[in-house]
Amino acid sequence: MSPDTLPALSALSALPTAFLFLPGALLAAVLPARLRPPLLVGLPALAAWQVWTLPEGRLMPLALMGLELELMRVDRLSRIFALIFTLIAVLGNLYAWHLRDRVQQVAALVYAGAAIGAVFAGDLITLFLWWEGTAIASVFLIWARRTEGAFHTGMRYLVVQVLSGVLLLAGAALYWRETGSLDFTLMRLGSPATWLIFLAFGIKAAFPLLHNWLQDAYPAATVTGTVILSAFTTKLAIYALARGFAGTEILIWIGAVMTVFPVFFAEVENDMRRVLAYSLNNQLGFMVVGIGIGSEMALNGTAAHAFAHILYKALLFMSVGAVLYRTGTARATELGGLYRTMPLTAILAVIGAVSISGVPLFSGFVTKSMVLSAASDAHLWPVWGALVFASAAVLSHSGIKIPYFIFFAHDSGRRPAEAPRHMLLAMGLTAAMCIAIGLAPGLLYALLPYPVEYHPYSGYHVVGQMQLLLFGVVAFALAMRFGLHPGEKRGTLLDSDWLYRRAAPAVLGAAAALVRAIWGAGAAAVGALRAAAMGFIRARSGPEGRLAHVWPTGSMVEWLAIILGVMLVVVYLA
Amino acid sequence: MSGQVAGDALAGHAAGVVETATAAERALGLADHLPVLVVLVPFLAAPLVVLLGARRLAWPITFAAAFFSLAAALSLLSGVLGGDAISYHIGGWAPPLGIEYRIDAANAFVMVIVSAIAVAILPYARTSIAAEIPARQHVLFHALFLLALAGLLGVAATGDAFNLFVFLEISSLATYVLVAMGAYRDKRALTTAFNYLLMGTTGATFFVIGIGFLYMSTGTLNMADLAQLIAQQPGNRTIHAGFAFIIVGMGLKVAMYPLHLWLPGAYTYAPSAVSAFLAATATKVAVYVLLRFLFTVFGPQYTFEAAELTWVILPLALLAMFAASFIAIFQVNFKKMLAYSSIAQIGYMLLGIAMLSQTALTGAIVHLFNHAITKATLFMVIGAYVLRAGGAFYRDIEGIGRVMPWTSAAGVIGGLSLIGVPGTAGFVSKWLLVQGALEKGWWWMALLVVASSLLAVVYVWKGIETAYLRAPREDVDRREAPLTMLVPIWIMALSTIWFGLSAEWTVGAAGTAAEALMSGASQLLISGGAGH
Amino acid sequence: MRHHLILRVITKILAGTIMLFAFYVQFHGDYSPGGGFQAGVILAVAFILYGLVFSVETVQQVMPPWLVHRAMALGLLLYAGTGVFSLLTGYNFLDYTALAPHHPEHGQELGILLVEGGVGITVTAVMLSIYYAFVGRTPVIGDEEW
Amino acid sequence: MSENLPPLARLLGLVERHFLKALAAGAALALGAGFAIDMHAKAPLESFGGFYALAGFVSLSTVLIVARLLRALLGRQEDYYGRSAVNAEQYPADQLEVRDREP
Repeated sequence: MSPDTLPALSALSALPTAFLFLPGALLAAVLPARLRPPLLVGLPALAAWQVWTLPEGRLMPLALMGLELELMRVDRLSRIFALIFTLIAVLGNLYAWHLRDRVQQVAALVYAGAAIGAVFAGDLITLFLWWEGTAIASVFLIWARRTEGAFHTGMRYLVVQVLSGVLLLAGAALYWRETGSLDFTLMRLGSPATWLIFLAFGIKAAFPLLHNWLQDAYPAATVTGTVILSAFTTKLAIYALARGFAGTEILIWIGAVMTVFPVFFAEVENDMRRVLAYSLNNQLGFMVVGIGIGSEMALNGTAAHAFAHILYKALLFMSVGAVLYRTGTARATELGGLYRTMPLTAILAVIGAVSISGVPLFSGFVTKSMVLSAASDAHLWPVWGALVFASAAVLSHSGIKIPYFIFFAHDSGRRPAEAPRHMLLAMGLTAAMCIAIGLAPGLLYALLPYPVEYHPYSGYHVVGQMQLLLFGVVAFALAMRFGLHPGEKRGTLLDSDWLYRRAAPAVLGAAAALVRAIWGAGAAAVGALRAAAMGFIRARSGPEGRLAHVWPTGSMVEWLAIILGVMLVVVYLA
Repeated sequence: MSGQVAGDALAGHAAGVVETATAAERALGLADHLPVLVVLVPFLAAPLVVLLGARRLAWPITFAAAFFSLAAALSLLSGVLGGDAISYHIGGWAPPLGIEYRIDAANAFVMVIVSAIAVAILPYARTSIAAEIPARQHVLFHALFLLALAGLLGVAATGDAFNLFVFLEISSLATYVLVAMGAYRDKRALTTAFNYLLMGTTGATFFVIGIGFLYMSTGTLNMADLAQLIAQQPGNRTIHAGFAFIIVGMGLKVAMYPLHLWLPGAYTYAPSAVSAFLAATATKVAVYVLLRFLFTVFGPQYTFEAAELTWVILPLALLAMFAASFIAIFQVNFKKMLAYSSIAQIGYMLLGIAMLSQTALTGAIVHLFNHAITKATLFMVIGAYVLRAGGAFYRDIEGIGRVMPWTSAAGVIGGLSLIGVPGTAGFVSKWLLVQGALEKGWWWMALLVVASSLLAVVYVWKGIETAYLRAPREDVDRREAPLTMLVPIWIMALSTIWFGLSAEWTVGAAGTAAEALMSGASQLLISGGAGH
Repeated sequence: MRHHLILRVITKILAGTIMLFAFYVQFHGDYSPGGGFQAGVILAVAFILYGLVFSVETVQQVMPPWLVHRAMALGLLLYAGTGVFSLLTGYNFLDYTALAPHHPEHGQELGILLVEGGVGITVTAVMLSIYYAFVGRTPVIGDEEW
Repeated sequence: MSENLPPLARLLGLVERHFLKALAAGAALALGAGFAIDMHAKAPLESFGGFYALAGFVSLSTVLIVARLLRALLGRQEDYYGRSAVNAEQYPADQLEVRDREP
């Protein structure tokens, strides 16, 4: 179906995709509750159709205050990200069909629109505007939980996200100074400008030590909000890195660290949604490594993995969310044995789990292996080793822990009802897409930025992966059998957020006290000096020290005299 | 866009000055008198209001006069945007002997700001002063408001240094009384007004002493003529002294940092409508005068190369940006916080002046405008709070965001603009200033601008936190502000967004003005010659 | 002050003389230094002296505060009105030629007369108004306590 | 299994009970296949038929051991960041539809 066949829809191609969402959000703000869910599902679907039919090129150049902006840069890289963003907006909003919370619904639309706007941004200023848009819209998905804890978490999240935007803006301004161009294309790390931009992307991509906003915020969002959150912000950063910093070597090492360290945290964490947040971080590592390698294969792998990842991570968040929705908790310690009454959710969760673990015939397998192959093609053996380790380790938390501790393991005695129908439908569609990609990878490969010549289903590949996974499970089973598994335990894990939640306030308090002391001493010294100088002047000019009163008028006249003196000296001497 | 503006400005150079009135031409239409009418109409309306003495007529006359001034100022601005200047000879006496009104992009822009703010504030003031000033004083209030307005417009319009001083005093004296009218709410307004009177008069005296020095060595008061004659006597110490006196005197009127002490009190204790009007216009006009003297009369070359003024103004500007922001953070009174924030924002304008580049100066002039509408919004919001909550202390307005959602939302917009968030007017000017700093390669300066914006985040956040995150007080009048206040507030708030999103007009006009100022004396030599 | 007979008598004599002198300065100002400002102050002095010696109430019977206020505005309007008149008749603001287009010198004379008249009225009114404002306050020492 | 469970759940129960046996069989099969086919080794060690099996086993064991250490080192009470932190609070019930399955 070409756009010409539907004149009404062909007008769409004249409108930046993001601008579909903003009036939609306005509409959602005024529509009655009953009509909002269809709008929320229909609008992204319409956008998906538009993204699919858009021609390639720079479609919407715009000159503003002497800056050359580009609202719609459509090419294969931006199209695949925009496509998955619209798809996940459809699925996420379908999952949230029951929702009657206007704030969340509007935020979800604005957030998706901003993320898509950012993906299509052809210049750094447009990118920055949408970049901040995602930050501001998404925080409402956290605040919508409407608890004090969520409020504070949201504030922390917002600060970090806005900081990222500010860095991006600063970087963009410097970049403009340096190159005279605001075009958002491949950059070379080296100048302060590019480092600032890199850091801005890094924050959103949850680089190690910049990552903790993710684990802090996602478990604090609402049931449906987390699903939406999990899709956009980090993958937007991945897109931005792929666009701006493909082939930057440092990313390989950053990515390698990213794949490894979260798995340990994920293993001990009790809150299942936080487990998934750590797992998300680990998966981002694969994409970052792919960007760092920068070969066509690696970038294809990154894009494909982002696509597949958004789907199965959303599926996992949905299933955990469904459990939370029915039981009121997502803590491993309080769950177990739910397969008895939520079998469908359990099966869908398992599909998500096997997809993320990379079991053949599921989506993770056909995409993750592209990054691994790219790494081995580049002979980056330590990195490759880290990726193999991480592939196995993913299994332990996302592949086994999530389904096992929630749906199997010991019987918690809970007998919750099955998830609502719309949730099952959303999860079912997502799971179907995971399987479809696994079965027919060619469908996804056709969308990738570069031509693909990669065949995941070779014998050795399948066997190797199965060995990795099955013996991983064996190790897990043995650990369970002999009580070596760390097991479930309630608690909080310290992570880098400790630095700003506990250490920084303490240090700042001490620093403030120090500064106060120094300032006080300095002010006293300056005051004494000034008093001495003034005393001298007063002794001459003030009849009886009348001006000694620190009466504003008096001190102002002093200042007037001082500045006049300075001015005269400067003018005469210059 | 900017390319086009620059082109227009270049065209303006060549065009020189359009003479509207010479002794030979007699038949003049109303439009030719706009340079004087823009000042004269509010000036005449003031005694008219007093003479009629009817409370009911006072407001319509005032509003009509202000509206006329706005229309006239806009029409003048559109006439001079090409880069031309309009010269009007009072009494038909040609300059330099007679008093000349000369309108170019810079002062037309300032007149538009002043009259537009007056038009926007008057509907608001009607409700606001009804609550804050006893009825018997309303006629007086309107007369004084008109005088202040006429004075400020006159300062902008005139091309004669002494005439400028006279108008400065007209507006200042009216302002002192307007501030004192806050005494019906808070007796401290009286001492404040008295302080303001003393300091303002001191500043004006310095200014007039400086003019005296200039007159002594040049024998003229016409600014164009002054510029020409000053350029001929580079080493004249009398002129140096005059320069110092004028800059310091105007520095006080501008509220340049250590000379700012009159401002916080005056803005805090004045009636809300007066605070809003003053904050948006008085210091802006003073900045204009400073610009006029630095660039037109003395010329950028004299000011910044011979006198090295950059190194006097720059530290003071930075001091203002930081010290005043810090003070603002620790205020417990919303109005006072805004007053200190104004001092900090004036620091930005001085910074733009001191950096001496086309971009930075454009930034300073745009900030003049953007800060005027931003501060007007915020002071009007505070006025609405005062009306309902009875005070402007933070403790008075706790949780008021829930009680007065519309007013508070406008306040948030104003706050964002104060910080300089993209999409608001405040961003445009700060962006230009940062741009100007980077052009000079001073990127430490760009960082300082950003850093001081972060301080603005702190004090604005404090306000937002108070208004939204605290529980509302029980004894607060739990109603939204009346529509007569809400509509002007929102017009202002939306205009901060409008001028944040479509900055072509402001940046273009300010760019022309900056161009005219930067070319300084050289351009005036042409026009001065034409005037003889 | 009721007991200060000399002052009362002298004041009655002087008041008229002062006024006469004020008018002299006012009209002589057309040709020589002086004019509205000085004349206005002098004229106001006559009233103020009268008020000092007799009482504010007495002088306010002659010059009630409302009249003073209106006079301030009236003077200003007279001044600016002259300018507006010339403006409306096709000349520049305050171009006195407009008052007598065929005899510009007469126009100048007339214009200055009108403008200085306005100034004089306003200054007189302002001075009186300041005086009223000062004496309007409650006296610290009552009249009977002298 | 006296409960009246849906058929799908009974199926899953069956899977859970026989999981270990199936796992053992699958693992043995995969290991065998690894030695039987050419592994197209690119990386060092990869040519060894049981490399991936070893890698999987060692990786998981490492994760589990390090995780235990990590908990000992970094584990804190749920209200470490305060009683009102997200970690210590219950999800607000009014936004959920907590319901048990009707027997």
